[in-house]
Amino acid sequence: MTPPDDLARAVEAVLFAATEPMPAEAIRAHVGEGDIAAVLETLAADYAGRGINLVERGGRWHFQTAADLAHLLRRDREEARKLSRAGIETLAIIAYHEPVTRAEIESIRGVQISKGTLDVLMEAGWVRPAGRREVPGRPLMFATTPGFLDHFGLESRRDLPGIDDLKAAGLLDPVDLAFDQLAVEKDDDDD
Amino acid sequence: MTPPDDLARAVEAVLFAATEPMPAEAIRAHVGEGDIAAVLETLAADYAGRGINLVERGGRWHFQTAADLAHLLRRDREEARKLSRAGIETLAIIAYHEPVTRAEIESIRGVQISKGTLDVLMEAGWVRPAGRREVPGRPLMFATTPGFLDHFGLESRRDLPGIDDLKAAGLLDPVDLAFDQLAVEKDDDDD
Amino acid sequence: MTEDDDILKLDLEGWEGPLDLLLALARSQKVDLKQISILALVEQYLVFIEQARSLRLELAADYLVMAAWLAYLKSGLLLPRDPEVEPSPEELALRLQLRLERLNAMREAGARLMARDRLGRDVFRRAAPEGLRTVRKARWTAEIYDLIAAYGRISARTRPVMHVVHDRQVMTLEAAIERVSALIGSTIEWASIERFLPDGASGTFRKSALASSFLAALELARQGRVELAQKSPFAPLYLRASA
Repeated sequence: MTPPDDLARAVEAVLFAATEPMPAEAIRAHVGEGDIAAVLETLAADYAGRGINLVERGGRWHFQTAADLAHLLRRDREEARKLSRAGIETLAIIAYHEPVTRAEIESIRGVQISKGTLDVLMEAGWVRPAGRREVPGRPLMFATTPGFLDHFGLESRRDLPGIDDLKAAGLLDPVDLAFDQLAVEKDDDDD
Repeated sequence: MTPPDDLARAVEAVLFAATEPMPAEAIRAHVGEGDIAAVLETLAADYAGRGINLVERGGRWHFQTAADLAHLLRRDREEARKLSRAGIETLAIIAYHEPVTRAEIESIRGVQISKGTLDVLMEAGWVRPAGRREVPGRPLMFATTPGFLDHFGLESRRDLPGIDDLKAAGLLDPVDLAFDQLAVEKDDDDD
Repeated sequence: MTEDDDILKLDLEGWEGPLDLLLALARSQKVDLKQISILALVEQYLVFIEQARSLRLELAADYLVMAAWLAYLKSGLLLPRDPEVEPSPEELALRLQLRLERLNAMREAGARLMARDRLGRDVFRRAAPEGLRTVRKARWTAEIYDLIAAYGRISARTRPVMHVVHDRQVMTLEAAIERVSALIGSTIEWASIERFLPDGASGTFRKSALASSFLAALELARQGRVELAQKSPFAPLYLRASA
């Protein structure tokens, strides 16, 4: 990068502080006489390899951040969030019964699902739309994704424990059912 | 000017795109690991002779136009609203004495501060309330902000013009303390 | 009258209080504030106030208070020392000089501050920065156990439930009445209720038999077929056939 002369410094400063891209004449109005065109070319070459570039668009010049660094200007911050109870139950029904329509999910769950619940599951990348059921109204069906298997460490859906396994593990114990029911209803209100 | 490496380019781009001065930690959040401090120093040196400078104010970094080019840029720009004499003196007292109470400001100026004076300084973003002095009445104290350092081009309060001389001359000490000091010296002379 | 005095007079409105005026007068002495003659300063101030009055300019009260205090200081400095008076006039004069120094220091600091290269006046930030954005994204998590347990919960909730009661050995009240009636017929002496229980009865069946036999005894007593005796609460219960 060449050390800038007074004119180059002036052009640099004017373009930096400008609210919008400037044609050479407008720059001249600020910095006075001189070979503005040559200075602009030199500056553009000086900045070419840097994080800031001097570019021309339709006769107007402006500084911008280098295009290949645009991703740095947007910082994604991931925050781990636990799935709600409505979410995990809906996901379980889809996993065990797929492909399954929303109405079927609700009938199995015995509780309506709010709009956001399926959105969250799709945002998480675990559930996808899977065609339409050929019945009146042609409702959308849902199924799990490969991402779902990944996240839960499953080779395939067949690895999900069956009803008998659940019973053996005491997961079908009717104790606390009434309490569960209350909790589910409350959970759905929160969605 | 050294050809920038990837990290320098990234830091350059992020600072260039930022709407606010950025501390090194915030820059790191965008560009990832690396010796950000060293890169900032190198960039600041690289830009020192140019029309754009990289400067640090109160631990935060930003690009700005070189001060000697102000005359080229000032056109079409409204002059910053002029601060009253009371405003300037009050600001100086807060900056050189902070944190300082209203009563202390008034005792130095020998006159009450009108209601609007502190409001104007706070509205400009240069002065902020800074806790209460633990004396009877618990009066509010005032101090300067990072925005104050930004605006007046100070890296830190240590850069306040002449602050070291004023301190050495005891001119930042209250009158009572200075008086006692003189009395002691006088006694010593008499011995 | 010097030119300075004229300016001061015309600018009366602009003073930021008496200390400010004193400082302006002090600086007109054109010496370092440390070397200033307080006596001369007092004189200047009093003359200034006198002039303002003669011009019928309205003076705020604090200017007059300062004038009174300076007049007192002046007389103290001029008259012979009175060692009883504390603080001494010299001390007061020194304090005044220290205050003027401090105000002057801050006034000069303020001027130097204002003369710096100021953002938006002398130096400029980029007018149209692209801006930085932080996009918050939720990373949803759930454990396989949560999934399976959830399905178990749903299944349990929606499965038809059949209630089965365990087969238990009990003695019904009817059976007890029959048994106690049969046995009491041949018992003339008092006999404890335990004697009426089936031989070898144990565990929950014995408890059931005891409870039912007790109720049976009460029922038979009501019918007048049995007499009951008990010494005190929880003492053994005795039965015999009615006479």
